[in-house]
Parts: sequence; structure tokens; C-alpha cells
Amino acid sequence: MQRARLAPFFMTLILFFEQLLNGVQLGVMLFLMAAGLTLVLGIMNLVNLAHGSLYMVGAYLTIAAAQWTGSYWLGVLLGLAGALVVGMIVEVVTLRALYARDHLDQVLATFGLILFFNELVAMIWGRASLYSSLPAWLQGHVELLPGSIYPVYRLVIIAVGLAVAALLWYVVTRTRLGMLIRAGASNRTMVAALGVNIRLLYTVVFGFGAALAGLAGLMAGPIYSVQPGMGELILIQVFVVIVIGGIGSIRGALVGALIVGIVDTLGRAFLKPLLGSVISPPAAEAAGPALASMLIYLLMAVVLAVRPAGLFPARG
Amino acid sequence: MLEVRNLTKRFGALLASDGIDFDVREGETHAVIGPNGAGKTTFISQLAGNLVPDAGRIVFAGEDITRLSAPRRARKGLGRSFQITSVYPEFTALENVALAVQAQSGHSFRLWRPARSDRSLIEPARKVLNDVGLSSREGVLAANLAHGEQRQLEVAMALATTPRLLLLDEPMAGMGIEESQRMIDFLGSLKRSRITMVLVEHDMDAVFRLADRISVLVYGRVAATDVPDKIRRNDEVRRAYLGEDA
Amino acid sequence: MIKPILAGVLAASVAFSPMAAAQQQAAAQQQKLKIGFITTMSGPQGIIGKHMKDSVELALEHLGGKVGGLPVEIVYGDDQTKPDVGVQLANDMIKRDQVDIMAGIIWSNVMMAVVPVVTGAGKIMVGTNAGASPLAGNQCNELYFSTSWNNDQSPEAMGKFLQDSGVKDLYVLAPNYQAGKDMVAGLKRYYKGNIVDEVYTKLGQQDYQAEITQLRAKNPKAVFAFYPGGMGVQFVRQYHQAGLRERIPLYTVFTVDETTLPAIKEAAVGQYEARFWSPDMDTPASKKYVGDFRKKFGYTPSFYGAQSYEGVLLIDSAVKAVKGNVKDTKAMVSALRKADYDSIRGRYQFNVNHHPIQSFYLLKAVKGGQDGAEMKIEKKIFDHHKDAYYQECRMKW
Amino acid sequence: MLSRRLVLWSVFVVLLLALPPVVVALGQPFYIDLVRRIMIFAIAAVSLNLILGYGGMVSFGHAAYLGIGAYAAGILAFYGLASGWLHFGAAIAASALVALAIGSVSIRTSGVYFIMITLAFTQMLYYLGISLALFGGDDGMRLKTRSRFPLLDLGDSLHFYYLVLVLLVAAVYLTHRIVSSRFGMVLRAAKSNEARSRAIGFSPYAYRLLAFTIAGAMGGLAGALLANHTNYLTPDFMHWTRSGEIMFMVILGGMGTAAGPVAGAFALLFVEELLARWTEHWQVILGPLLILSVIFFKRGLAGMFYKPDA
Repeated sequence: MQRARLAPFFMTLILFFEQLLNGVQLGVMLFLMAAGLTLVLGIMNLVNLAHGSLYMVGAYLTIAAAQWTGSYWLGVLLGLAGALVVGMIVEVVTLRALYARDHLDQVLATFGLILFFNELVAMIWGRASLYSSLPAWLQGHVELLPGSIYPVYRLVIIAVGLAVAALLWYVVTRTRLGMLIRAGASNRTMVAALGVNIRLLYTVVFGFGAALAGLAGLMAGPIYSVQPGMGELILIQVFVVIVIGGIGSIRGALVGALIVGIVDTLGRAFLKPLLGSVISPPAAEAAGPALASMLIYLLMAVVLAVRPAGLFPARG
Repeated sequence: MLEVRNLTKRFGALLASDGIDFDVREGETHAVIGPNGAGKTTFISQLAGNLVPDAGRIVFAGEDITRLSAPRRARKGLGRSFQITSVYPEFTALENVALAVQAQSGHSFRLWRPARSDRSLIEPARKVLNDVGLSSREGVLAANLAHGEQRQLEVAMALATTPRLLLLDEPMAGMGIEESQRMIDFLGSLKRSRITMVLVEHDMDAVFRLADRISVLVYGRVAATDVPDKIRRNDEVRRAYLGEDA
Repeated sequence: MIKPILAGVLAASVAFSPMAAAQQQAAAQQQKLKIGFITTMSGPQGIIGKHMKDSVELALEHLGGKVGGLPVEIVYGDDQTKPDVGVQLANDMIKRDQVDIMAGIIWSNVMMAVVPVVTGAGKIMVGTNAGASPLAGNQCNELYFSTSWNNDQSPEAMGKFLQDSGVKDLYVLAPNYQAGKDMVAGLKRYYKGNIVDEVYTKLGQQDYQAEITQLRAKNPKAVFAFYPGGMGVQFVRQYHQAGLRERIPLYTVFTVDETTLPAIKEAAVGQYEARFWSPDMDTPASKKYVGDFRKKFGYTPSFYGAQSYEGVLLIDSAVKAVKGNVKDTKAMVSALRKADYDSIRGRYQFNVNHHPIQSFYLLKAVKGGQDGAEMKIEKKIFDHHKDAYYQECRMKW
Repeated sequence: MLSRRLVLWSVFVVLLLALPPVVVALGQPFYIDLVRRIMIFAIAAVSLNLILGYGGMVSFGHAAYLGIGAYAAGILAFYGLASGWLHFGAAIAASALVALAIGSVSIRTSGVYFIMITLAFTQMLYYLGISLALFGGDDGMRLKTRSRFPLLDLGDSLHFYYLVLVLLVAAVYLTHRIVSSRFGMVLRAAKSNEARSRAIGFSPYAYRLLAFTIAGAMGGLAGALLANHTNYLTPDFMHWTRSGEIMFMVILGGMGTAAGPVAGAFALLFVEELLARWTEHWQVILGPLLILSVIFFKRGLAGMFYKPDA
């Protein structure tokens, strides 16, 4: 008796738990992108729309390298290194000239980079989605809780994401580079006064951010579609994340990413039934999906209306 | 004219303003001096409305303005110049001053008539420029004025708002000797025309020449307020400030 | 102070005009046929445009470089998936390039915007993919032909199949936009069983894990989905990774095809699709097309390509019938209506609304082919199927 | 100086006036449509320039007003109302209202936050457009009837061309009047030195909000024109890349100059047109071109001819 009555409740609970996990997984992906972007924005004061292109480059290079070497792991390694190198080249060749400019020029120039990279990738690999393979053991799924089956690969993404977050925390709070990064985010002239080679610091930070974007890209490859323009699909969400979190703050990026990931996922999963219990089901049918797709933007507008500099402003 | 009571502002552990009491009388020139880090800039920012105090009251011409924004205070007659030169670099000197005149006139939602040929703005602006001795430079972009001229322009803008009280934050900062001298002469002429001024300044020569009264700020507190002669002789001030400077 | 540049640009644009005009005159003397072909070539959807363009080229090769016996020039245009760009292109092609006939177009919205421009100029439009229902119904036009289908015919076929095979609980997913809703409407026209839930996701969404989790919790007997392009690649792979492939069969339309199979590969095995054609179709014309296409381009063509190949053949048949007198629009229209060519789907007839009356099949993805999976025809669902809108079309012929 | 400017503008307008008969005589009437489309985008760019170039507000969501203007006209036409006065009036009023709402929240923020929040609002409107099933959702819809004016037939290529030309000139002139008025002085002053403005008694918020609203209204007008031009409207009008394009026209041409946005619209759309005719990989060329133009033409195209006093 008791059991039978509790069963639906447990089912709902498990479902909620699983959706939460989905939200965290999406959040972790967003975090990998947001970490680099927020550092570049916070330290170099550079609005880099082309961050999504580095994500795309990571995904493509990994596939190409894996095909070339025949090994998934070598592919991953080369893909990461490739994203790092491409990022540094981009920084040295074009972005360096833009630090002193206002955001407007940066937006324009980095949009130019997006066009360039998307088309270049299309010229090299074609416009079709590419297949990115996985080692067999990553392809399966496990039963987390009774009745709750979860793809192994997504668990791995969560693990990698959290590990990177921990590593970043260590680097930012415990190392000299991290000290410079924190100082740079809050007071640029001070760092310069310390006699640090700012140019080099910028290039390193940018390359670092590019590698993180590349990591996100190569992990996204097997679940999302690897195609020209894939970066822009995620880029806007990433901007939402860093703006909610507060520009220049790694902690803000993590919290923002998790919030956005979870809100977006739960909104997609539960908003329609929830609305259905308030307004008429046909109206919920129409409004639910529309509202779910606007949810993160709504969230951002509300956060900024209340806290115009995000949740964890890095400066003053 | 201006009455400040128990003004307190804290930045984390640092008590930048520690219960400041401060008065300015109608028509007087009241200087604020103090060693570096004494909290002069914090104090003047709170007077101008760019910082909100944690506690205390600011009463201006009988009205509590503690919670008013900077623009509201400006419209009530609190003019200011900045420590670091702050003009509109892309505008001509005349336009800079005309904007200040316009701010005071209160008719700024006119979208059609060109402001440049608006005589009700241009004529008062010319007059103020003439007063500060910048007439010959009226058509020059502010960015292209010499440093001293920019400081003069800044004072002109503050004056053009026809303030009842003028907050001058280190008007002599970064000036050469000759420029400073001219500025002191000019402020002296303002003083003679009985304009009420609060003068924050490092240049002791200027302070003692211009001020009717002087307040000494040390560690966020007013250590003393008195006429220049008495301040000169005040032991506490000497210890805390002048001794250090000498 | 910017005027000098503008003046320069204008002067330049005027300057190269007479040259173009001269070329056109020469063209008229040569009796050359000009076809304007609009598709999407840039951006992620450019893959479809590539399939279409390659197929047009193959058709020209099969026709010996001539269409209806006339030397031919194809003017390609990239609509960037934007209707307003499509309109601009159509205007350019008609007014500047002075094309005789227009063809192509992938997207319903681009087609809806372009058709009035083309027919308004008295030219014929041969659509080779977009299947907007108003153009099959009350907005049908004498000058508009389609070598494809109406959007909701494939889901109709899938709905019929699901109904006939007695599926009771169906879970439905589609992107939240017009085509998504059209697809579901088509499905429901023939599927009368229980629909557990109808989920509309954000257009262009990448991650479907949340939806897949919800879906599994409801435990339906089957899933119907419509996810074109990159969305399909993501959805099908994530469905597979979630371990649902073996538990709940996935039935889709316009989701798994030869443009997306190279990216989905084995994850597609076991997938069901409904379509009017598949590369393994057993007709002589189809075999020739698929065989030569693979030989020439090294990959397997999709239905997008097949329809475009047919578009050229259809035009060829009509130009032949009017003996090259393309300007005689009335004769051209009557000739086109006969659909007098060897179709890859076997001979068919046009319905009164200028849309083909044709069969629809159930396709299944099986192991094999260069992509690790390929589509095979399982069975015929509809024979001589007409779209649901032709009765609203008041055309008489 | 002023008169020379006037002469140049006159030459420009005369050239545009003369364009249709010339291209018709040359058998190239298609240029009428191309230039008309460019002029419509130029109106949008001029409106953005008011807040971006003169007001310093980097709005990354200006396409929202194109969309709202288009939908205002489209929805009225959908319900059988064909009056052009109504279409254009509604387009202007609706976009002004939306701009007022968006602006009232956004202008509280600044810098990157402002860029992103304007983008976010436009994304919301974009998804709203997609979910409007009645009006075609993502597919958009055909404009049922073109906006009807007495004596003016927008179906006629020439009539429409000259209407757009008149409106473009009006938009440029209106912007010119606004930025040199008392209001405009305050707006530009707030961009130049906000602290100074506050100290002499201006709260920039209200001025910025009004400018934002006016720009939105002008953008809405461009939207209604665009809907008439393509005879079709889709949520795609509000896509963020569209906002980007309008922004680039302004920056490319030269911010805060009267001619800049017009020059930028002509340059960008002409270059796009030429490159797209030449190769399908035109973006691989346009991208670096944009970067180079940013790095080397600091003041935009207008800056090449216009020497600042400095």
C-alpha cells in the first residue's frame, strides 16, 4: 500500500534529480567556455565574439587529428594544443591591436573573425556535419539509480568540467599566474607597475582561454553537431553566463554557468506542465516552449536590473 | 549655507570619514587641507553626491541633501571642479560653458532648434569665458587647450551653472607657477565678488592667501577649523600636518 | 564628406552596366537558355545547397550540356536562408541576368517570399525542395511547379504507418516553429492513437538530454520526431547515447538523410524515416542518377539532390516540347504539366496544384555503405498520394 | 565648412534622384531595388548612430526594431488594414514603446553589460516572433497588402524608391537637428564625459532613454519599409547577426558623423553583393576586410575624408 503510493513520488524525484544532473552537465560545458571568455573580458577588457570559433576549431582539429593518428586520445591532445596555438596566433595577429580600442571596434573585428573561421572551416572540411567518434567504453550508459539510466559520456563531461573548475581555482588562488590574473582583472595599471610583461601575460591568458574553449568544443563534438557556425549556437548563452556571473570573475562564471544550465534544463522539462496547472493546457502548450526558450534571457535581464554588474563583480 | 554633521564613510576596514562636522558660511572661502590619505577626496565626493555616506547629514541652504544624486545637487546650486581635469574634450571651449549654462536653464528637452545659435546659451557662456580670461580661445576644442586653460575652463563651467556654493577640488593641481598665480588671482576676484567656495588644495600659499577659514582633515576627522592665522599656530595641526610637510 | 566615395561607387555600378547589357544581347542571339537557381550555399545549411548544385551539374552532364536543345547557363544564388535575401536574388536574376526560368529553393519561407516576385514578373518557378502548404493550396499559381512534395506528406505517411502497425502510445518531438507544427499536423491526420506528449523545443537547440529524460520517464511505445539538419544529428546521436535505441523505436521525417548520415553514422542504425525516394530506389533513372553521382562526386546523393536533378530534367522536357520557344509561357506551362521525363521515382503526374502525385515509402537505416549506415526502402506506405491542400487550389487545366 | 557639407549632400541626393532613370535607360533596373534595400538599411543605421555614435550606447539589439516595425505593418495587413499611415504610424509607435521599455531597464547598466542586455532583449523578441504561430512563426508571413498611401503605390518600384529616398533624407536631417539641439548637446556631452555632466546638473538617464526611444522609432520605420520591400517578414529580421550588421554599417562608415551610417550601409551591402557574386566563400574575404577596416580606419570611412582638428 504504502509503497504503491510512494512510487510515483519517487519517480518524480528521480526524474527531477536526473534533470538536475542534465542541468549541471550543460552548465559545466558553458563554464568551460565562460571561464576563458570572462578572463579575456575581465583582464584585457576585450569583447571576443570569436570565442565560439575557438570552440569550433577545437572540435574540428580533434576530429581531424583523431582520423590522422587513428587514436582518440592523440586527437584530444592535438586538438587541445591546436586550439591553444590558434588562439595565441589570433591574439598576436589581430586582437593585440584592439586592446586599446573600445568595445565597439572589438565586436566588429571579432565578428569578422567569426565569418573568417566559419568559412575557412567550411572550405577545408565542407559544410556537412562531421562525425566525431568515441572510444567504446565512453559510448555506453549506466544505471545511476534504479530506473535512471545515464550516458557515461555525459558523466565524464561533468567530471572533466568540475576537475577543470578545481584546477582553475587552484591556479587562480594559489599560483603567481593566478595572482597576476586576479590583479589584472581588478587593476590593470597595478600589474603593469609590477613590471610584468603584460603582452606575454595577455597572450598566455588568451591561449589558456582558447584551450578551454577548444576543450569544450572537442567534448561537445560527440553529442552536438560539428559544423561551421557551431560556435555561435553556444556563444550567446556563454555571454549570458558571464554577464550574470559578473565579468572577470571565475567564480561568477561557474555559478552563472550552473544557474543558466539548470534554469534552462528545468525550464525545458517542467515549465509546460507547470504552466498547464495554472493556465489552460492549450495556452500552456503555446506559451511553454516560447517561454522556456526565453527563460535565460529573462533571467539575465532580471539579474542585471537588480545587480547591474552581475552576481560577482570582479571590480570595485 | 552648508552644514555637515557626523559624516561617516567606511571602505571595508578603512574609516575614510569619521564623523566629520563641517560648516560653510554664506560668502566665505573655506579651505580644506590635510595630508595625503586624510580623506579629502572622499569628503568632497560625498558633498558633491558621488558617494553616499554611511551615516550623517548634509544640509545645503536649509535643505537636507544627504540622499540627493549629484545632478540634483548641481541643479540646487552646488557647482564643482574636479581634481583631475574634467571637461568635454570633443567640444569647443564655448560649447563646454554653454552646456553648463544650459544645465542651469533647465530646458534641455528641446530637440529641434540648434543649440549653437541659441543666444540665451551663447551670450552668458561668452560672458563667463570672458571672466575667466578664455575669450580668445572660445572656438578651440577643449582637448587642444593647454592644461592651465583646461583648469580655467573647468572653473568657468562650474561658474556658469551660477552656483551658490563652489566646490573646488585642487584647482591648482598640475599647474606651473605662472598658471597657478593666475588661478589664484582669479579665485581672489571670485572671493571679492562674495561667491561661497569650498577649496580643497595642497598649495599652502594659495590656501593661506584665499581662505577665510581653514579646516584640517586628519585620518577622516576634522582636527581643527579656524581662521588661517590661528591654524598656522595650532599645535595639533603642526604636529599632524604641517610638521610632516616641512 | 563621404559623398565622393558614394559617387564613385554609383559611377562604377553604372559603368559596368552597359557591358552586362551587351552580353545579354549577344546571349539572345545565341538562343541561350538562362536558369536562375537559388539555394543556400553559405552557413551550416550550405551542405544541402551543395547536394542540390552538384545534382544540377550532373543533370546538365546527362543532358550533354544543353537543356531542351539550347545551350544553357545556370545563375546560382545563395539565399543565406533569409527570405529577404532570396527576394533580392530573384530580383537580380530576373532584372539583371534576365533569366528565362527560376528553380531551386530549400526553405518554405524563402519560397513563399520569392514566388510572388517570380510569378509577378511572368516567369516560371520550378521549386525543387520547399513544400509550403499555401503554395499547394489557396496560393497555388499557374507559374509555380514543384518537383518535391508538400511539407506534411512525409509525416502523413509516417502517421499512416504508425496507425497501421497499431502503435498505441506515441511521443512527439519537433522544433518550435512553423514547419515543426506542420509536421505534427500531418502526422495527426493519419495517426489516431494516443499521443503521450507533444514537445516543442527551441529552434536550433543543441542538447536534448532534458527532453530525452522526460521522454523516458513517460515510457511511450514509440517516438516520432522531426529534426532537420544539425538538430537531427544531435538528437539522433543523443537518443542513441541515452540507450533508448533498443528500447523505444524512433520514427522520424527529414531527420536522417544522406546529408546527415555521414555525421550520425552507426548511431542511426535502426532508424525509421518516411520519404518518397531513397538512393536504393529501383528505377532505371534513379540507378543512373545515384551511380553517376557517386562516381562523379564521391558521396551518396540525398533527396534534395534528386529533386534538383529532376528540376533540370523537367525544364528540359518542357523546353523541348515548345521547341526552344521559352518566351511562350502558356505553352511552357502546358508542357511542364505533362511531366514528360524519366523520373527517379518512376513516372508520375502533376496534381492540379502542380505538385506531384507520388508514392511514399518507409525507410530504415541499416549497417553498410561508406558512412557505416545507409537508408533502405522497407515498404510502400502510400500509393499515388495527393497532398491535403490541392482542393483549395482553384487552378483549372 | 557647413555650406560645403551641404553641397556634398546635395550632390549625393541628386545622384540618388537621378539613379532610376539612368539605370532604366541602361537596361539595369535591378539597381533600383538594390539601392532601395541599401537605403532602408541606411535608415536603420542612421537611427542606431543616434544612440551609438552620439549617445555612446552600444546597442547590440537594434534589429529588434526592424522586426517590430515589420510585424506592426504585417499584422495590420494580416487583419485587412491597408492604410500606409496606419502601418507606418503603428510601426513607429510600437517600436518606440518597446524601445522605451527595453531602454528603461538597459540604460541602468553600462559597458559590456549594456551590450549584452540589449542583445538579450532582442533574443527574447526573436523567440517571441518564432512562437507567433498565427503570424507564421519561424516561417514568417507574406505581407498581405503593401502599405497604401494616396497617390503612392509601393508596388511600383519607382514610387517606393523615391519614398525611401525621401525618408532617408528626412532621417538624416532629423538626426542632424536632434544632435545639434540642446537635447543633442546633453546626449553627446554625457557620452564625452559623464562625470562632468552629472556635476553640472544633468542626469544622463532621461536623455539617453529619450534618444533610445527615438532611435527605436526610426528603426521601426525602417522595419515597415523592409517588410514592404521584401513583401515578406520573418523573425529573422530580429536575428542577432542582423543587429551586428547594422552596427557594422555605423562603425564602418564612421560613428557620430551624419554621413557615416549612410556610407557604411552602401559600402557593406555593395561589398557583400560584389563578393557574393564572385565566390560562395565570400565570408572568408569579408571577415578579414572587416578586421582590417577596424584596425586601419579608426574613424570609419568618413574618417578618411574628415580630419579632426587635433
